[in-house]
Amino acid sequence: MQSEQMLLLTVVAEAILEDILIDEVRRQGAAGYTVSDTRGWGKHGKRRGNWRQGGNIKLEVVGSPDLCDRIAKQFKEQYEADYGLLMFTSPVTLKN
Amino acid sequence: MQSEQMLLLTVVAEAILEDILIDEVRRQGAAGYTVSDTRGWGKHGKRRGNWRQGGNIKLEVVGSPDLCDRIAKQFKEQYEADYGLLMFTSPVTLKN
Amino acid sequence: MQSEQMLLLTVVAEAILEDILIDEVRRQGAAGYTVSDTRGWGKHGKRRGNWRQGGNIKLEVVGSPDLCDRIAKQFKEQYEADYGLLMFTSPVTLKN
Amino acid sequence: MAFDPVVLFFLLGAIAGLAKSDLKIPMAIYEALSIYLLLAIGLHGGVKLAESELVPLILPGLAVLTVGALIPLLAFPVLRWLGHMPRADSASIAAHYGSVSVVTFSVAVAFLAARGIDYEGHMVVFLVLLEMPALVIGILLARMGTKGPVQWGKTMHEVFFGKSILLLAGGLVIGFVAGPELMDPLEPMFFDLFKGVLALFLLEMGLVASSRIAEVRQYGLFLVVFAIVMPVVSAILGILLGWGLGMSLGGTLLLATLYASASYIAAPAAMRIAVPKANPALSIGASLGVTFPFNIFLGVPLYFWMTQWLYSLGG
Amino acid sequence: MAFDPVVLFFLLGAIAGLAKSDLKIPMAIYEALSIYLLLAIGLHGGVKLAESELVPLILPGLAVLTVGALIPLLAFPVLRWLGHMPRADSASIAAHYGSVSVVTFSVAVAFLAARGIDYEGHMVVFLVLLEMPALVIGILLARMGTKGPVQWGKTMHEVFFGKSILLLAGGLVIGFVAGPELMDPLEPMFFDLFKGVLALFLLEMGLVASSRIAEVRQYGLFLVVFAIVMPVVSAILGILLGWGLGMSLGGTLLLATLYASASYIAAPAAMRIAVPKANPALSIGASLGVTFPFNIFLGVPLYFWMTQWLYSLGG
Amino acid sequence: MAFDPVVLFFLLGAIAGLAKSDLKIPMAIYEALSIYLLLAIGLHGGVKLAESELVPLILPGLAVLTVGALIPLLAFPVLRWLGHMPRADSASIAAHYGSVSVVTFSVAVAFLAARGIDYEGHMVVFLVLLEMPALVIGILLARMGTKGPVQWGKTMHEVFFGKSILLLAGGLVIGFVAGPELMDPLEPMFFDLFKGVLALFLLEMGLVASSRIAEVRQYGLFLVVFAIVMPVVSAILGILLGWGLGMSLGGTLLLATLYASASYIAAPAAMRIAVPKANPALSIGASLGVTFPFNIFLGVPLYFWMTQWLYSLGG
Ligand SMILES: Nc1ncnc2c1ncn2[C@@H]1O[C@H](COP(=O)(O)O)[C@@H](O)[C@H]1O
Ligand SMILES: Nc1ncnc2c1ncn2[C@@H]1O[C@H](COP(=O)(O)O)[C@@H](O)[C@H]1O
Ligand SMILES: Nc1ncnc2c1ncn2[C@@H]1O[C@H](COP(=O)(O)O)[C@@H](O)[C@H]1O
Ligand code: NA
Ligand code: NA
Ligand code: NA
Repeated sequence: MQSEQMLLLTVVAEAILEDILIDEVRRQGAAGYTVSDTRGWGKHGKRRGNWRQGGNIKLEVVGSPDLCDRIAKQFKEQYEADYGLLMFTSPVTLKN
Repeated sequence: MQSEQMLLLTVVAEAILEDILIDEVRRQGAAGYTVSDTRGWGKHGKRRGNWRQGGNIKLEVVGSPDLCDRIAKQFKEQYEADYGLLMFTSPVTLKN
Repeated sequence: MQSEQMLLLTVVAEAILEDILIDEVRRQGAAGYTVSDTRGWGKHGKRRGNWRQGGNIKLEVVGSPDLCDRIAKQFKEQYEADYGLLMFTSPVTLKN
Repeated sequence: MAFDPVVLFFLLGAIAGLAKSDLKIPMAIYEALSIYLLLAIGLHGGVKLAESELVPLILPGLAVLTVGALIPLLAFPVLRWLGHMPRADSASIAAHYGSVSVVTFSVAVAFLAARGIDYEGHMVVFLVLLEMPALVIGILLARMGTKGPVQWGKTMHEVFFGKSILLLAGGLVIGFVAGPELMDPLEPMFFDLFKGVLALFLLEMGLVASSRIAEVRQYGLFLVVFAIVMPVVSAILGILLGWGLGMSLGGTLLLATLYASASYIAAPAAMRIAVPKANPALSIGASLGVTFPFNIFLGVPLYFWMTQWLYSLGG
Repeated sequence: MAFDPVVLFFLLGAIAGLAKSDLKIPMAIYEALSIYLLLAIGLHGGVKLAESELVPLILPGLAVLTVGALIPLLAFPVLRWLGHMPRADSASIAAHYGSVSVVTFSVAVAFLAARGIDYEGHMVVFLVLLEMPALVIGILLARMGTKGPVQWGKTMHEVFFGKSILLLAGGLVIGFVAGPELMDPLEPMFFDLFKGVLALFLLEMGLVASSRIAEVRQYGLFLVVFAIVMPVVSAILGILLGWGLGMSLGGTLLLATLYASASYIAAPAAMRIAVPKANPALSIGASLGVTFPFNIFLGVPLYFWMTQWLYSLGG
Repeated sequence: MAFDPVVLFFLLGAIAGLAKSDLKIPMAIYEALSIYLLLAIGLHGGVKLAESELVPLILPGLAVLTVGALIPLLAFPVLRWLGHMPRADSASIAAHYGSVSVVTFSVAVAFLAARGIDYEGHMVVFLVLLEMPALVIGILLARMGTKGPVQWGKTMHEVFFGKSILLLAGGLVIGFVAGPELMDPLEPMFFDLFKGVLALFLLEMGLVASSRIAEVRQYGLFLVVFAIVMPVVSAILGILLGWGLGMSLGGTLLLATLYASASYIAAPAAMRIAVPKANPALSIGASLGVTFPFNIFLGVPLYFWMTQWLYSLGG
C-alpha cells in the first residue's frame, strides 16, 4: 500500500444511506472503511442528529486515487441529486 | 465550488460553544458544516466527554481559503484566550 | 507551533487500546490529542460498535513530523501485528 | 378540557424547542424509548390477544385493511391536483397518512385507560397490519408514469424488517405465546412504566415537532390545512367502520385514531429509500409538526366525542 | 452512623474512578438520568403544591430568596481577599455556592423519606427560585471594575431556558396542573424509581468527583477548606431562617441543604459563557469534588442534627 | 417445553440480526443495561447474604473455586491437541469457558424464580469469585513456552477493576451493608425491573450472537461441538459438587450454570490485552454465538433435569 500516493476519501451523507454506501465501498474493492456519526447543515437543510436517521454519517476510505475516484463517481451519480452528500479527498501518507 | 483550491477547516472546541460557533460559521457565509462529538486533552486539561458539556466538539467546514481564514480569525480573537480551542486547515479536492 | 510544517496523525484502532495509546501519546510529548468513537471494517473484520469494546476509536494528534513519526513507529511496533490498526498523516496548517 | 398529563410533556418539549433551550434528549435515549414503546405495545396486544379467539378476526381484519388502503388513495389526488404538489411528494405524503403512528395510538390507549374504557386486544394486530400497505401504495403511486427500476427488494426489506414492524410483531408473538401468567414478571417493566416512558417520549417529540413547524410553514397554508382535515376525514371512516363491524366504543376510538394518525418512524425511512425524489421535510413536517400535535391534543378527544355520539344513537 | 445505601453508590463510583476502572457511564445515560431527576423532582413538588395554598407562600418565598442572595455576596469577599483569588474566579465560585444542587436536595429528600419525616411541598418552588439569582449576582460581581459588554442575552437565556430550570419548572407546573389523581399512572416511573435512579446517578457522580478531587488539590488548601466551611455556614443561615419562618423540621432541613449545596449543572454552563475568564476546574472541582461528597456524607446528617437540636429548644 | 418469555427476546434479536433488520440497540443503552444487570445481581446477592452466616462459607467456597479452576485446565488440552488450535487461542478460549457469564446466571435465576425455587444467597459470591481465576490460568497457559514479558499489571488491573467485578462486588457489599430494610426503596428499580431489563439485554444479545454464529462457522465443526459439549461437562462437575456440598436444588442448578457458562464481557477484555495473539473472533464466537444460546434454551433446563434426577435419588 505504501509505494503510491494514497488519498483519504471523506463522504458525509444522510445516515439512512450507511449500509448502501458501505456495500458499494466493499464492492469497489476498498481494503477497509471507517464510519462515525455526525450532524450538520448544508443545501438539504439541518441534520440535527436527534435520532439515528435524522443525522449524518461520515464515511472515510483510504485508498488509491483510482479507487477513491471510482467510489466518488458512483456515489455522485446515484445519490447527489436526491440526498444530502458531501465528498472530498485529501492526500495522506500511510504509516502502517 | 470546484475551480479553486478548497480547504477543510477543522475546529476542536469545548462543546458549550457549539451553537455560538455554528452561528458564526453561517454568518460568515459557509455553504455547510459538519459537527461530531469528541473528547481529548490539551492546554486546558482533560475533556473526558462524560457529559455533553464536559466534552469537545469537532466542527468541520469546507470552503475557500478566504472563508476559512475569516472564520478562524474570528474564532481566534473571540475564544482562544479563554476556551479550549484547536484550529487547522488542510487542502482538499471536492468530489461533488 | 506555527513556524514549521505540522502534520495531523490519524490512528484508527480497537477501542480497548484507547488508554494505552493515549498514555503513549502523552509520553512522547504531544501537546494534545483528540479522540472520537468510530466503527468500521478492515483486515481484522467488522467492528460494529454495538458496545464500547466492539468498536474503534479514532485518535488524532497534531504535531511535528518528527513527533508523529515517533508515535506511529511505536504503535506500529507494538500493536500492528495483533490489533486492528490504521495510521496515516496529512499536512495541516495551524490556525491558532 | 382536562388534558392527560402525558400530552403536557409534549407541550413542555415544544416550549423548550421554541425557546431554543439546551435541553436535548440524546439520540441513544430516543432510540431506546422508541424500542421500548414498540415492544411494550406489541406485548400488551399479544397478552390481550391470547385471551381472545383468532378466527373471527379474519373478516374484520380484511375490512380494516381495505378501508385503510383507501386513505392514501384519497390523499394522493388531493395533494397532487388540489395542492399542485409534485408526484413524488404527493405519493410520499399519502403514504405517511395511510400508515400509522404508534405514539398517537399509545396516547389514545392512555386516554381510554384514564377513563377505564376497555377495547379489543386485537387492535394491536390492526396496528401492525396497517403500517405496511400504505407504504406499498405510496411507492406505486410515485412510480406511475416514471421509468427506471424501483428498489423493491431494499424497500420491502426496510418495511418488513424495519424495527417498527419487527418489534411490534415480535412483541405481539412473545406476548401471545407467553400469555398473561408468564408475562407477569415482565409487567413492572413493560406495563407499569409504559405511561412514564410515553411521557418522556412525548417530551422529545415536542422538541422535534417544534423545529418541524417552522419548516412546514414554508410550504404554505395548503399543507397545514391538509394535515388537519385529512386526519379528521380518516377518523370518520374509522368510526363508521368500527361501528359497522360492531366493535366496542374503545376499539372504535382506537381504529379512528389509527386511521387519523400519520407515520413518522417507518414511513420516512421507507420513503427516503424508495421515493428519493420526495422532500422528507414536507412529509415529516406535516405529520410530525401538525398532525401529531393536532391528534393528541384535539383529535383524540374529538374522535372520542364523535364515537360516543354515534354509539348513543345506535344504543 | 448507618448510611443510606444511595450514598454508598457514590462511594463505589469514587473507588472505580480512583482505581482507574474501565467503568464508564455513557454520556447519553448521564444526560438521561439528569433529565429524569430534574423532571421527577419537579413533578413531585408540583403534586405536593397542588395540595397546598399558594398565597401564604409569597412572603416566606421572598425571605428565602433574600437570604439566598446573601450567600454569594458572603462568599465573594472571602474568596477574593482571604483567598487572593482573581476576580473572575471568586465571582464564579460564589455563584456556584449561591446556586443549588438538585442531587444534594434529592439525597436530603431520601434522607427524610427513610425517616418518615414530611416536608412542605413548596420546597421545590424554592429550589427553582434559588437556582437563578446567585448566577446573576456572580456575573455582576465579575463585571464590576472590568469593561466590555457582558453577553447578558445569551447568559439569561442559558439560565432561564437551560434544562435545569426548564425541567424543574416544567415538572412543577405539570404536577400542579395534573394533581395527584391524574399523575397516578406516572407514579411507577417518576416516583417509585426515583431512588434507584438517584443511586445510579450518584455512581456516576462518584466517578466524576474522583477526577475532580485531584484537580482541586492543585489549588491548595484554601479552596478545600472553603468548600467545607462555606456550606456549613450557609446551612446555619438556612436553619435559622426556616425556624424563624415556622417551617417544619423536614422543610428546614431541606432549606439548609439547598443553601449548603453548590450547583454543578446550571452554574458551570452559565458561568462558562458569562464569565469566560473564570477557570471552570476551580469551581467544579470545589463544588463537585469536595462540597458535594461532604454534603451527602456528613453535611445532611449534621444539618439534621443541628435542626433537631434547635427545634427541641423551641418546642 | 414452555420457554420463559425472556429467552424469546433473544430469539427476536437473533431473527432481527439474521434478517439484517435496521433494529439496533445503541451502544450507550447496551452499556447501561449491562451496568444495571451487574449491579442488580450484586445487590440481590448482598441482601440475601446479609441474612446468612459467612464463616461456614469458607470451605465450600474453596471447593467451588478449586473445581472451577479445573475447567480451563480441562479445556486447554482438548482445544490444543484435539482441536489442533494455536496455543494462544486454546488458552484464551479455555479462559472464556473457565470464567462465567452473568446473563446466563440471570436466566437461571429467572428460571428458578418462575418455579418458586429458592437458592443460597451466597451464589453471587461464587459468581464474583469464579470470574477471575480462569483468566489468570488462561494467561499462564498462553505464556508457557513463549518469552517476553506479560503485561501482568495492566491485565490484573483490567480484571480486578474491570466493570464486571467492580459492579458485582460493589453491589454485593452495598446490599450486604444496607440489608433488606434499607434496600427497600431501591427495590422498584433493582428488583422489580430486573427481568424486564434482562429481556431487553437478551434482545441485544440475540442481535450480536446472530453475527457471531456466521463467524464461528468459518472455524469448522470442532469449535461448535466444543462449545456445546464443554458446558455440559462443566455443568455435570457443578451438579456433583453442589450435591456433595449439600447445597439446595436451586443452588446446585446455579452452580452448574456458572460452570457451564462462558464469559463474554470480562474475559474478552482481559484476553485482548494479555494474550493479544489470540483471535477474539474465535473465543467470542464460540461463547456468544453457540454456548450462550445453547445454555439459555437447552442447557439450563437440561442441568435442572439432571439435578432433579440426582436429588431424587439422594432424597
Ligand atoms: N461546506 C461544507 N462544509 C462542511 N460540511 C458540509 C458542507 N456542506 C455540506 N456539509 C455536510 O454534508 C451534509 C449534506 O450536505 P448537503 O447535501 O449540502 O445538505 C450536511 O448536512 C453537512 O453535514
Ligand atoms: N496537539 C493536538 N492534537 C490533537 N488535538 C488537540 C491538540 N491540542 C489540543 N487538541 C484538542 O483541542 C482541545 C482543546 O485544546 P486546548 O485548548 O489545548 O486545551 C483538546 O481538548 C483536544 O481535544
Ligand atoms: N482502507 C481503509 N480506509 C479507512 N479505514 C480503514 C481502512 N482500513 C482499515 N480501516 C479502519 O481501521 C480499522 C482497523 O483496520 P484493520 O487492522 O485493517 O482491521 C478498521 O476497523 C477500520 O475502521
Ligand atoms: Na393513518
Ligand atoms: Na447553595
Ligand atoms: Na464457566
